[in-house]
Amino acid sequence: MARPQRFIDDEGKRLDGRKPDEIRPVKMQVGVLSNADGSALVEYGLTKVLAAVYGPKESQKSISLPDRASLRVRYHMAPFSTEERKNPAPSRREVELSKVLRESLEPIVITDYFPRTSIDIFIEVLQSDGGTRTVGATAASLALADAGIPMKALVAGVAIGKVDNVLIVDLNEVEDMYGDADMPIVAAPDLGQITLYQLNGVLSKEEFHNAIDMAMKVINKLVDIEKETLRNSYKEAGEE
Amino acid sequence: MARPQRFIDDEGKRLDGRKPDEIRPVKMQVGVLSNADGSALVEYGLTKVLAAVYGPKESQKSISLPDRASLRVRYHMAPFSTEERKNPAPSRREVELSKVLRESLEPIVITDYFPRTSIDIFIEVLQSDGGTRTVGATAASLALADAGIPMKALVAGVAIGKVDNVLIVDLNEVEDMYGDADMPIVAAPDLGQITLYQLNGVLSKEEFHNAIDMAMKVINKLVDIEKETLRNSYKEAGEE
Amino acid sequence: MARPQRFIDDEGKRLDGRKPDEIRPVKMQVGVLSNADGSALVEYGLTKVLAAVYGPKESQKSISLPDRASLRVRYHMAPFSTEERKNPAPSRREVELSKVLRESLEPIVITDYFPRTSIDIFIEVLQSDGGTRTVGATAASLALADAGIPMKALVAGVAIGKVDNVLIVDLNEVEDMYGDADMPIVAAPDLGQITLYQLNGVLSKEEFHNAIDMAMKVINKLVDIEKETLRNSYKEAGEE
Amino acid sequence: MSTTPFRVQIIPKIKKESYLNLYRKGQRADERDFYSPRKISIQTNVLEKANGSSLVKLGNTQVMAGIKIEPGEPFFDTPDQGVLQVHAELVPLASPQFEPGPPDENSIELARVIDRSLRDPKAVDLNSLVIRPGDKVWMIWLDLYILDYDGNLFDASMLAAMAALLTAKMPEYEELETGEIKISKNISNNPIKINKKVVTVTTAKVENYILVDPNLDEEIISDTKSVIAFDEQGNIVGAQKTGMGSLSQEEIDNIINVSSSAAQVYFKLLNDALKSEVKEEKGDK
Amino acid sequence: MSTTPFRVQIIPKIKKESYLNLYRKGQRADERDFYSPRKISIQTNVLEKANGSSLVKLGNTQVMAGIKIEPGEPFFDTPDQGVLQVHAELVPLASPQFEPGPPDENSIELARVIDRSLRDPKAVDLNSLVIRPGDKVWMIWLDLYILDYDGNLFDASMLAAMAALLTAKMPEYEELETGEIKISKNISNNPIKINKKVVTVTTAKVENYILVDPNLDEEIISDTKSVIAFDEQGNIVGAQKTGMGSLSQEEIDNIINVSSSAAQVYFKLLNDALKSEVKEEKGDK
Amino acid sequence: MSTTPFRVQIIPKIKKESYLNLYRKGQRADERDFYSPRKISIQTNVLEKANGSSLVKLGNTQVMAGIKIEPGEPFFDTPDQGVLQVHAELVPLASPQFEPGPPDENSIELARVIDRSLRDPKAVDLNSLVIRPGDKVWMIWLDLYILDYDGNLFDASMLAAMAALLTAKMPEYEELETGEIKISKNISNNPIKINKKVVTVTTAKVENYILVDPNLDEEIISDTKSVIAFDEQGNIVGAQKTGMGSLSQEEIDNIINVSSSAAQVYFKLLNDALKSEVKEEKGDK
Repeated sequence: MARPQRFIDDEGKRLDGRKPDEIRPVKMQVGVLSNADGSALVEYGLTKVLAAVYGPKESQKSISLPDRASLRVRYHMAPFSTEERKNPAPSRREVELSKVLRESLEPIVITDYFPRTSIDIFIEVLQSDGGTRTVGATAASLALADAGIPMKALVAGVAIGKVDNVLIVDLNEVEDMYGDADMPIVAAPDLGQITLYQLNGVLSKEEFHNAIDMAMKVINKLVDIEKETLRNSYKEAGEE
Repeated sequence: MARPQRFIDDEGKRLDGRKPDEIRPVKMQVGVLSNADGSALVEYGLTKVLAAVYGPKESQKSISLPDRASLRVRYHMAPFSTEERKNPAPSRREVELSKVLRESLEPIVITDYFPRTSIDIFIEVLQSDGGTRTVGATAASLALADAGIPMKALVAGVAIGKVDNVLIVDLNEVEDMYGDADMPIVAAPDLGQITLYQLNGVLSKEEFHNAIDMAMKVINKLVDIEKETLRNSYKEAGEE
Repeated sequence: MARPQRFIDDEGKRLDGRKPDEIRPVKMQVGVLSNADGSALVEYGLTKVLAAVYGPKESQKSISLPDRASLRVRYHMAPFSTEERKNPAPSRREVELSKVLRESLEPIVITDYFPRTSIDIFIEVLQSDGGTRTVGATAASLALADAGIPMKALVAGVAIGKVDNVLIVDLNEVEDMYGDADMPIVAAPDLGQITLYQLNGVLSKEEFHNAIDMAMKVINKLVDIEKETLRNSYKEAGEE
Repeated sequence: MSTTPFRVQIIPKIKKESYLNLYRKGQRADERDFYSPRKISIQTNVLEKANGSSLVKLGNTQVMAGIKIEPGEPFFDTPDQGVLQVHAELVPLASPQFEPGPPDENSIELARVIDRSLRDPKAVDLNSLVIRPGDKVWMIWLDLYILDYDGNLFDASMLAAMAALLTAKMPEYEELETGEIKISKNISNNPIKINKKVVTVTTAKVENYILVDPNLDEEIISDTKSVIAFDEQGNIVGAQKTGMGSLSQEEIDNIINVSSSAAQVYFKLLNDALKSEVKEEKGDK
Repeated sequence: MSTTPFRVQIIPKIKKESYLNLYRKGQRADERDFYSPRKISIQTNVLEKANGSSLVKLGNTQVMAGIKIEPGEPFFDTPDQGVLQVHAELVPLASPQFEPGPPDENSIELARVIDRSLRDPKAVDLNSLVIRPGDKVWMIWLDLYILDYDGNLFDASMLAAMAALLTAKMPEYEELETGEIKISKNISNNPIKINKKVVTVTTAKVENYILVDPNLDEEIISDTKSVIAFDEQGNIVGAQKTGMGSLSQEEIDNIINVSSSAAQVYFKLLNDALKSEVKEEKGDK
Repeated sequence: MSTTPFRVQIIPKIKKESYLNLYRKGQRADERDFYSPRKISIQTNVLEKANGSSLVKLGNTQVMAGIKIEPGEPFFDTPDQGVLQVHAELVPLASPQFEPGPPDENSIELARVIDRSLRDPKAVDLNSLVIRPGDKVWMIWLDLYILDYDGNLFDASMLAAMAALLTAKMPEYEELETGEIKISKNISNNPIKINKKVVTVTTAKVENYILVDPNLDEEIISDTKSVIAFDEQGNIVGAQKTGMGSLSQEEIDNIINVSSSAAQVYFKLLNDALKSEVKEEKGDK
């Protein structure tokens, strides 16, 4: 993948024709797996992430918490999901992302209902075209809801970037790789709370503030799609 | 090792002078180790495999079975056993062969006599010249008997191959490497049961049937040698 | 680092100006860390080793001993401590040195006061210029004392070498690398006991005997410095 | 170290008995006859960026196959052949029994049986994958990703493998002055050269019954399983007994015959899927 | 697999309550105000044989940084750049919570946040580290060694990293006829070319209070932490929420402002330490 | 992390007391005197396909040594020397105490002591193992395989190592046009060039008694062990205290003298075995 000359053309359109604040086509599906207690497949453009939830189930002693459920989160990339075939052993990047994703989900799961249990959340990136951790957060949120885990609110994620001095939402891989900043954000709009933010790149304080503003608007929409998806799945279940 | 032009000469003899249905010189010895509860050294030609059995002994909790003993089997090649020095860490091949060998021994061990215990079977290839897994099954069978583990029957193993369109028994390394098929078989003739079969290579249905027939005849003889070996070892013990 | 032509000049001085039986400048400090129950930083010349002690604390079951405390010792080199950057994963050398250092400390710790507990001793080489294991033993001895662990005696360590047919004490890295022998020794002079000795290289029986003699003299002095260091630390603590 | 697996009472004895009662009447719990596989769906090109991909559903078992093709070095003893690497992951989202971690004996056995069943009959034309003999060849990474586990991973994985191989596209490349191979376009119009198609047929033996395509419940109550690989000419191109029990010679003969017929069903579905190459559900329940 | 950490009752609830009582009065347990870091000492060149080194004490937290510079190969996609490798070890002598073993998620996160905060603003001039383009470049190994753990590893580590980088010396080398790069002298007088200085500021959120440079007790009772990296111009060059809780937009705005001020304190101490380059204690309790 | 081993009451205290009673009378439980090794058998060329091999029985302790010789690259700092790699495996069939897995501290210590005792006195002429200086040399892989464990692995392993080295045969090779080294015949008639023979002598200290070649029971009740390596001229070419206890200077002097004599017994048996090179039992019970 070569660096493009410009990221935004004279009409203010991005390389794939989107406007700066426009997200890629979003698809969400729940209940896609039979064994998992909850599951979801979420796509933003070509980025496809599958999430599954098992639990709550009795914890192994070594991780059992007396006053709450413990979350176990694994973010993992399929070997065929990346530009070059990825070794299936967890990379340092996957270890870090598993941690920040766990920490982005802890605030929304009502864990004190289930002391001494654990809830396993598996996030598998099937195809990567930028934004895998934020798509993963959205998929995990849906899979938790699909599993019937009590939650304070839904979260969704999106990355904000900066190219040609313009803030843009939902970076694809080229924008991520060659842009000036990549700021993944996960939030629960119904709580007004941000549960994950990271910044790779350089932003002024003002840009930083505006980036979060931009993200919150998109995340609002994404959570609405999540709700719609869940409503439809209940409907289907009811119709069966 | 280069590929030979022909595997069978005009007189129907193989490269090492054997007839198609002839096994290599076989040696069997039991009680060769002092610490193990049972042990055996078995050679088919240059292939030499040592097996040792420990147990039954109380299981670690994580593998304890309430109604039977669990078998733990390790097939392992000594670093000096192979053409090129082998890294001692278990290879994917050794992991698979440990599994299929365990599954070839489960049917003959009367495991329900010893619930919540484990029986460890260690199979060490000292020199490899083809057929190590089948020699390993024979050695394990003898070591189990030497350890006094109650068994329904003895098993023995042999590989059937196909070279120059002829089925042959007990492949050596050249026949294994350059032949058209390698079909290791382990069986308990006294039960009429086959406990391991695999096929690498291509056979017609008829050849497949005939290969098993061939194997059963050889395995019958091998189990007879096992019995003779055990009888002699009891005699020695009695004479001491 | 190239091999020097001579290790000892016409005046009997070594490359760094020392006499054969002269140790490098020694620095010892205790209580350098706040979390550890005891700690010490010891330098012989440019070799710097930090040791910390935690415990006695209740043992994990798997290593719990019914009649004594178990020692857990880790000798580890910081990645920046060596000529070439060292991979932080423990090398075979570090595994062996952890063992011989543990065995050099077992005889001085009164472990039967604390059955079913473990005492952890961490030895971190911050800079290596020869003799790291012996400096490590000295640092561990001080850290144990600083932690208030009951001890029969203090130990200290020094390496004896042979260059240009002369026995020398406290090898630096060049003398270690290109000398004819390296004999690390750890001893408790107050008990008249040697708790670690190893020899890499070739010595006659007489040289071997003399090397231990030489080491014992130096170790005597080192243990005196240890005692002085501990006295000063108690004084400081008293003055506070 | 291979250890007897722990799986007590996942299916209680009473359930096994009720299954056997059905078998005695010639029925299975999901209303199939003994020799029919479950409903099968084969989708290809499910991933836009991989060189090849497929998603196979065999009942509730789901396997995704993904193919990446990269320049690499040939093995020392086969300088004139490309390299095929088959790996399988029992991803923990597929089953409460799967744990994260390096491949265990089950995923290794699965990958190695698929690998051998492709390699021994020369299903993939490795000779066509040479860029510069002895120096640069194409490496085909075939990764099997188990997404949902309801028994019979072998057949689902082999169908997924073949579907992905048969629809995969080679990369386009240029040779740099330094001799380096640079991929100029990830996906061209050129397919991988496939010599023959292969399917495996898995049968479970439960007491004296032989069942094609066992689901998870049937696997758990079974005495042992056999995996037989076939080419379209009906040759046996691989075989593996898997599981703890044993078989008589007659049972093996029977398994070969039963499996040989079932292989034709798989080949038909595979060929149909390739013809349409559209994503739609196939097979009968 | 990332798992909710176990740390129950290390600080009992009653202690948290007493801390909160202090915060309500605008005080902290160690008598700092909310936005002041602890006493800081920055020593450089603490190791004679490494290319660069430093020892930073931030209260009772101690971090040693060591730099080794070696010839190596560039990454395929950046043939004209040297390589910076940042690693962090939570050495078990630093805390009863740290266990020997490969890096866990905490040390990996620490190293990666430091790495990105140096890499993204191009703090180190990687272009100056090329020996032969596309073939041989300098590799800078920056190892962060946590020796004593009393909270806020990020800020202490970043100060240690910068102090070591700013005082490190390149090796001298010769090219052998074979093309091999041989280091003729480990340490020359040439510094590493640094484009800009960076510090991180860590804040803890405890209920509605924001505390700069939390110590271990404060970290344990905190809801979440934020690590914000700044350059001397006040740009944000990296950020990371770390820990289980969440933050409102307003809280993040506040954190940015508070952190931006605290960054100036760190920069002053860092610059002072470099000016003197002598080993002495700095900062105020 | 090295941890105090767990081995409580394998030999009860009463047994130790009865052993000590024997020692007080100048006797050992197996009727040896204090300074005699157990019955020894040294077989060579026990494997037809390895470059060298041996099987040593020292009482019930059995060690197999196997040597493979392969072309490889020299170490950067010794371009004119071949490479000797010594590894030891405590194979689980040898003892209920040995577990499968990567080498533990005991097997690493064993291999490293054998390695140093060969390396430091230059027992193997590494300079004779160069194919093309700085580029291709012979690598000698010496693998020690512990098959039955009844104490004193060091002496048995060193005897096995020497017997295998002294009877090993180099491969024959050709240089391909590409510069590649191809082995044309695994085993030639050329031996490895050995500069000197080395044996180790292990002694156990039990209270104030020094026992040569301790068996497992004696090792368990011993306070500590010493391993001293000798060449045939009586020089000390390696030494290692191993085990938890300590020794006085006088005890060490005594151990050196006792071990030096026992070394002659080992050398004689080793030389006899090489002369005959037939497989027969040697030594006295």
